[in-house]
Amino acid sequence: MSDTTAGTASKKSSFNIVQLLLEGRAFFALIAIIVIFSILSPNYATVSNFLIMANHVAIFGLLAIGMMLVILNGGIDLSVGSVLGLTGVFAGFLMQGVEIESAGVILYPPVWAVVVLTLALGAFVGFCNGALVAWFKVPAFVATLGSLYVARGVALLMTNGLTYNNLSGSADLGNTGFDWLGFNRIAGVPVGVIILAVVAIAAGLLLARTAFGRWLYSSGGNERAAELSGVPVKRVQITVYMLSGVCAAIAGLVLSSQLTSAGPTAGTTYELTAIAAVVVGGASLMGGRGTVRGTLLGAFVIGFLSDGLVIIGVSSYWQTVFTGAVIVLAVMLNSIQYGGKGKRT
Amino acid sequence: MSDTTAGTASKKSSFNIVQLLLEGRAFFALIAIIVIFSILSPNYATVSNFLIMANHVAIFGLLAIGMMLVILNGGIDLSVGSVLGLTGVFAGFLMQGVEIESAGVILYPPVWAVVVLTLALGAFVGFCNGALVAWFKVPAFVATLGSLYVARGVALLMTNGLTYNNLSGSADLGNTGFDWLGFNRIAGVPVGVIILAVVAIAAGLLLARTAFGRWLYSSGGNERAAELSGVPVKRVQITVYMLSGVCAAIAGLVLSSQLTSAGPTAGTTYELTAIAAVVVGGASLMGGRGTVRGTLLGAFVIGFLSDGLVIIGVSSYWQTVFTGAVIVLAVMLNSIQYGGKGKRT
Amino acid sequence: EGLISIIVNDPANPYWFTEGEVAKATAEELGYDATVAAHKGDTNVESNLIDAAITNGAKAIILDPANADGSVGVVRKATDAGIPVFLVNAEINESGIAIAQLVSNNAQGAALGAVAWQEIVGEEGKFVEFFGNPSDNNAATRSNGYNTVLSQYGDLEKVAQEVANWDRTQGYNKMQSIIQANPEINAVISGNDEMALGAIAALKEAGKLEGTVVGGFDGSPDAVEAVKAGEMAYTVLQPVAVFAEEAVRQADHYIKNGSPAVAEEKQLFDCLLITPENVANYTAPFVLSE
Amino acid sequence: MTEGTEIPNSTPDTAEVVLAARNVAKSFGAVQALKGVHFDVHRGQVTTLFGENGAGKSTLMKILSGVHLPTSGELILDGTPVQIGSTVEARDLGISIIHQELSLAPNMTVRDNIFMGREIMGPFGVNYAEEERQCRELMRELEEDIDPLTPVEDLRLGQQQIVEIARALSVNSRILIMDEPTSALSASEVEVLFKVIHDLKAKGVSIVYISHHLEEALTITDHAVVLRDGVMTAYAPRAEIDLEWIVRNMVGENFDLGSPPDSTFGAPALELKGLSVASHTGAGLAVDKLDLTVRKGEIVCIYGLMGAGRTEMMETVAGRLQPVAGDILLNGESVQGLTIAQRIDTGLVLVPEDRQRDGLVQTMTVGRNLSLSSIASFTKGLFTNLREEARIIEDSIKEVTVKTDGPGAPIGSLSGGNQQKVVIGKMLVTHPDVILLDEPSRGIDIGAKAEVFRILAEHAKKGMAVVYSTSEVGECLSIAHRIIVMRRGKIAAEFTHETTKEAIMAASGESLVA
Ligand SMILES: Nc1ncnc2c1ncn2[C@@H]1O[C@H](COP(=O)(O)OP(=O)(O)OP(=O)(O)O)[C@@H](O)[C@H]1O
Ligand SMILES: Nc1ncnc2c1ncn2[C@@H]1O[C@H](COP(=O)(O)OP(=O)(O)OP(=O)(O)O)[C@@H](O)[C@H]1O
Ligand SMILES: O[C@@H]1[C@H](O)[C@H](O)CO[C@H]1O
Ligand SMILES: [Mg+2]
Ligand SMILES: [Mg+2]
Repeated sequence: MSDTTAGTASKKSSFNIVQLLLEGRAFFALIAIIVIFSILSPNYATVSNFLIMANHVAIFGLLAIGMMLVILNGGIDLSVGSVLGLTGVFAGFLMQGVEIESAGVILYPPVWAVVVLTLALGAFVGFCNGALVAWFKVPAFVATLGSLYVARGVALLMTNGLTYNNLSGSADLGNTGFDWLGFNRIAGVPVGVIILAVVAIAAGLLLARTAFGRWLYSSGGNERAAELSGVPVKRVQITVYMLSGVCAAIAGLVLSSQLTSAGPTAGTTYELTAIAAVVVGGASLMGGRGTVRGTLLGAFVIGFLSDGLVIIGVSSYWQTVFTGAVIVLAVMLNSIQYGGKGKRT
Repeated sequence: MSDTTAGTASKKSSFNIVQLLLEGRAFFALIAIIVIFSILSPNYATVSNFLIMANHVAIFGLLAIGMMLVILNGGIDLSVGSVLGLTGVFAGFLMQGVEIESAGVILYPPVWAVVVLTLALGAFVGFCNGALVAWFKVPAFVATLGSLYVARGVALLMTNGLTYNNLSGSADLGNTGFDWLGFNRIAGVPVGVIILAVVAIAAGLLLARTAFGRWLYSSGGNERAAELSGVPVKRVQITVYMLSGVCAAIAGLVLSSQLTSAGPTAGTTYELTAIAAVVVGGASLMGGRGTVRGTLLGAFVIGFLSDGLVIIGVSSYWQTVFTGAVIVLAVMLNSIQYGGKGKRT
Repeated sequence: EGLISIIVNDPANPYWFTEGEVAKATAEELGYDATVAAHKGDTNVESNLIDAAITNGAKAIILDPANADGSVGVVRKATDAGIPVFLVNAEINESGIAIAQLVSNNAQGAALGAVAWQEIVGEEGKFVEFFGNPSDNNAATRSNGYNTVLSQYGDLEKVAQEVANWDRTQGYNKMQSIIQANPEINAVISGNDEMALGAIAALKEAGKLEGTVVGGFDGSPDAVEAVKAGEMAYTVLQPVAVFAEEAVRQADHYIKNGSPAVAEEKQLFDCLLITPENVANYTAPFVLSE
Repeated sequence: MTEGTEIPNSTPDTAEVVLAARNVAKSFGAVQALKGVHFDVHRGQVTTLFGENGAGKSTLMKILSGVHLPTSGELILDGTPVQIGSTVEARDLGISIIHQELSLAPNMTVRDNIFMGREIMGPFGVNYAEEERQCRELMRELEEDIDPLTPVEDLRLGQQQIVEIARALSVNSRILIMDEPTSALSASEVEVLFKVIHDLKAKGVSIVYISHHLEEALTITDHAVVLRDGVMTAYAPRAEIDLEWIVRNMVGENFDLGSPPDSTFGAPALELKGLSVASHTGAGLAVDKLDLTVRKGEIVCIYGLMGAGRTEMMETVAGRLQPVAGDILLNGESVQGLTIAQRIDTGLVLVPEDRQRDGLVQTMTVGRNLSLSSIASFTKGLFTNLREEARIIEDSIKEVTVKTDGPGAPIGSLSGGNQQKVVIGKMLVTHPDVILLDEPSRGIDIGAKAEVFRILAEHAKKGMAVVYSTSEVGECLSIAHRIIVMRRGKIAAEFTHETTKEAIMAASGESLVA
């Protein structure tokens, strides 16, 4: 017994260092990326570039946080890229004004209403995913693969393939301010980055401080046990897909605001990048393990890598190769850690 | 006891019908698709069109069979689309002749050698995937996501983004015959369809009649138990990814031969279609359950649906929507079945 | 009168969207049935679409080929099946198979754009070039055209060239990174409008749009708006509406007479320049009335 | 039905009934798990439920605790009929349950598992401090040294079971159902648990107890109920029953676990020479320079407390774990460097401890599980011979007497004992020289146990060397020729079958802890 106790004690004292080393894979990868690119280009390690890169990361980071919640719960959400596209054009559509045919008027909802409605749409798609998974027992991979296609198709149908270009609104119509999301800076920090930070903190609190967070971890770790313990696993499941949908919608809003245009093909294949970020950040695809911090790190690794490759002028083909290699490398270390643990369960 | 026995007896006698009804979801979906499109277009239900559609299905079917083997084993192979592209351009590259700089000669390998080398390349990529999964314990999703990027990047680098166009070879060089694969027909049946049939039969025999097949099912169903029962689980795992790579390479050969050209972006996102076919065909993404027959049915459902939509002239947006909806619907019924079974174990 | 199958690349790009819509409208006006399908750059999908057209017994196929090399096979397949193929917008690297290839004069358009661009930028400057999807010959043709003109000015320095695959988001992200690497940039020349619009968004965000010259290519409605707003210096209009219509009319002629309306297979349609001066004449998507 | 067993229609009432099941039936599709059962829970007493594997015990308990709804019949709580639709409703009614299968989230800490689904909320979200305090309290009560912040996956099986128990206790319910709570506990831990049960009884808590350790269970039973094939077959208060009564009512006849077969021992089949295995925590040795020789035809039983290192020893011999030192000889030849598969080929096999996790492929049929290890024997050239396989499977089903619908039945349709027979049968088909069985009797009923021992004894007579481990002293004194007691990775003592339970337990260190 005595050595067990010793083990526990030593575990406790070295907790933070171990923690850091474990998440360290992503962390060290990030440091390595920053160091290497700083050597290769004098323009990489500047505050302004970091802010720009962080702004790019924001899009993937938002998707990845939603994805991480789903993965924690033991699922996966392939539809996030499509939902990003769909919610983007939906916002664009609302900004153009909604014609009420019977009344013969065109309504221009104010920006706050556009934002709320767009988030609601994201939540709705998430709800459909969640319902398919929780109630109809469709495997998450398939349910969200279906939504990937359907949401993309609907986005294309809504716009007839075209891009909404005029998102600034106009002062007469009282719907200005949309471009603020992607364009403005608060104390020099792009709004996209701030939104990412807020969402990350909210997700972190959700996981760490609420009963819902516990439920999420427990139903991801052992769904049956959670259910028997009175965790409303189905409700948790549905909620988690809704949260992922909302995160994708936020990303959709930020991206279309950054581009001041909303096209129906935006976000194609972003789901893969989001998953990669989550996994590079140390989460397990089997569910139950993962942190917001790790996911953010993962998103930064991928984002800083791809921007760095552009800055030093590597050809786009090599960019593809490097991205793949870094994902595998980062996770390889990762798996060595969980590999041991996985055996037990 | 008596009613149990009765249950067994009736189970046995109705075995084939039950089997059919279970796989029936895909089967009925296929029938429904054929009936509906036959009503909508007089050109759909013709022998020549069926052969053409079957030839289209061949590409996805080949990928799906390899994918099914991996999924049976409890893994997933996201790299098949990229491997298709890579092996296609590799074959194209070999057909253009390989310049040996030091000797100052250009070698034109005969078509059989091109085929063998290309299959070897597919097997090699599969080996890398398998090694990452089996030895380095990288989750299959991540390992093959990495290969997805790397293989695509390499394909682009090999061709510098361009497409190899001249695959027919020339009689002087003794390397004619490549286009035979995709172009010719034997007794009126396109060679692609025949290759699919051969691969399907081989896979079926592999699963049903060889020790390897049994190992595959068992290590997919419970890896630890299989290992303790003397199944060489790591070897099985690596082999299965190699088989998937070979299937993708065959698909790459058939496709580039059909198109008489090989481009580095061929096969982009085909992995999702292949997975969809496998799942529509009744396999479980958790491993251990699935059949070649089901997978073929799944591939035919998806192929006949998309060709049907094109033939009746549905817009490409609606095609996207329908594809997603059919995948989810087919699997929904599917899950209801396994949902029940899953509970027991 | 029968069916004309129209196959375009990806209607999510307004350029191809217009191409498909104009062709369809023209075909219907001439009494044909018409379907518009999209291959999205995938030669396999393109091949399947051609098969469907053959199955449907189409009288003619209007095709925007997916790949200059990769589409040769499918064009041959349709031709062998007795269906005349009329290529629009992009070419294939083989002649004698399609009845006609109607494309914008990309070389002329590129030269037109580059000259206009140089006049605005002046004799010296640091610029970026955005390159389209490399599997589309137009990307290289335009890039060559630009470089032929611009290389005559030794003090115009190209500090970066990026592939952005005709895509706006990619243009945006890559432009942001390029600005970081080369803050002194004062001009952008782009292989198409979408990439240019992405670059403009990035420049706007960086507060650098003022004083940076951005040139586009296509004449898409969004780009024209940008020209109007003074954000884009000019765009080179590809007469896609013209040649899409013309392709259908030539197909109609061929169906009725069995011989090409125009003997020449490769037909180049000259591009026009859209600048703030003539932007008011832009009356419909991709149409500049004289 | 054995004559002489009267089927009580209503239970003779001696103590106040808190919760009663009346005519409760439950079917799962074609399977009728319960066929109209009456069952009473008495206030402040321990009601023990006995029955074979698959008799329906767990099903009845799941109905009482809101996991399943009965197909028909009713539940009466404090005299009024109730519907218990979910585990949460049951908890609200004061009923909690320790499930037979561990239901913990391995990724979470002990604390989080104990409060899973009923987190204590404070002003700033979950009140971890309070949860942790209560958790420590519970561990103190159970005399366990488990840190509340340890992830459950880092605990050994027995400790996980303690966490399950702690969780059920933490609810403070009036009715506590324990479905085989001790299957992974050591004797000392069982003793603590029984002390806790006594305290609970004193507080008026009513307890339902299920166990296949019949003797152990008898020590705390106030009322005994026997279930058989979904029907209640006997009921009696403690005073009127003994072990023999239980066994007779459970299986219809009396069983004993047999005695050592008189086989002649041959040459040494398995030899361990100075075998050392690192413990999974990385600190220290799980198996410490162990020497052991087992001869052909000999049956050796290995007894030890949980954590004594039996599992590690067996898994190392089978090739799953690598030793840090020492050698393993099979028929005089070292198996060092051979894979699991190669060891099976040369005649050395293991029946693992956890049949669900390590023994069975749940997606395959009974037949295919049985033939999994012996594919080579019916594979000629490239292809397997399905007819040959069918023959092997039929023979095996007969030999180990698996009760099944047939070789095509899903493995999950079998009762626990029959599943265990399949795992053993699978290994016997390979015709091993040495068979290791790690706790082959865990969770299976007395009938199945006797059956398993009979099979082993038969094979030993034909010259097979058998090594099995057990945590039940009673099982040491059945068929084993020799009993080895392991303690902290070493052999602490060796006995012939003529020893006593007390001697074995003393050697294991059990009496010291207790
Ligand atoms: N969810 C289920 N679906 C189908 N059959 C079930 C299910 N749960 C239990 N059964 C069946 O009901 C019967 C009774 O099972 P139960 O688990 O109650 O037995 P038990 O008495 O607890 O056995 P053990 O001693 O092995 O724990 C068995 O035949 C079992 O296979
Ligand atoms: N923390 C742990 N990490 C990995 N494996 C563990 C851990 N704790 C227990 N195990 C494994 O769980 C199983 C059961 O543990 P237990 O302590 O009962 O086994 P043991 O040490 O072999 O003792 P016994 O002599 O009772 O078999 C064994 O396979 C053991 O190796
Ligand atoms: O010519 C077209 C347009 O420039 C379009 O924007 C992209 O594809 C090219 O082929
Ligand atoms: Mg039970
Ligand atoms: Mg053990």
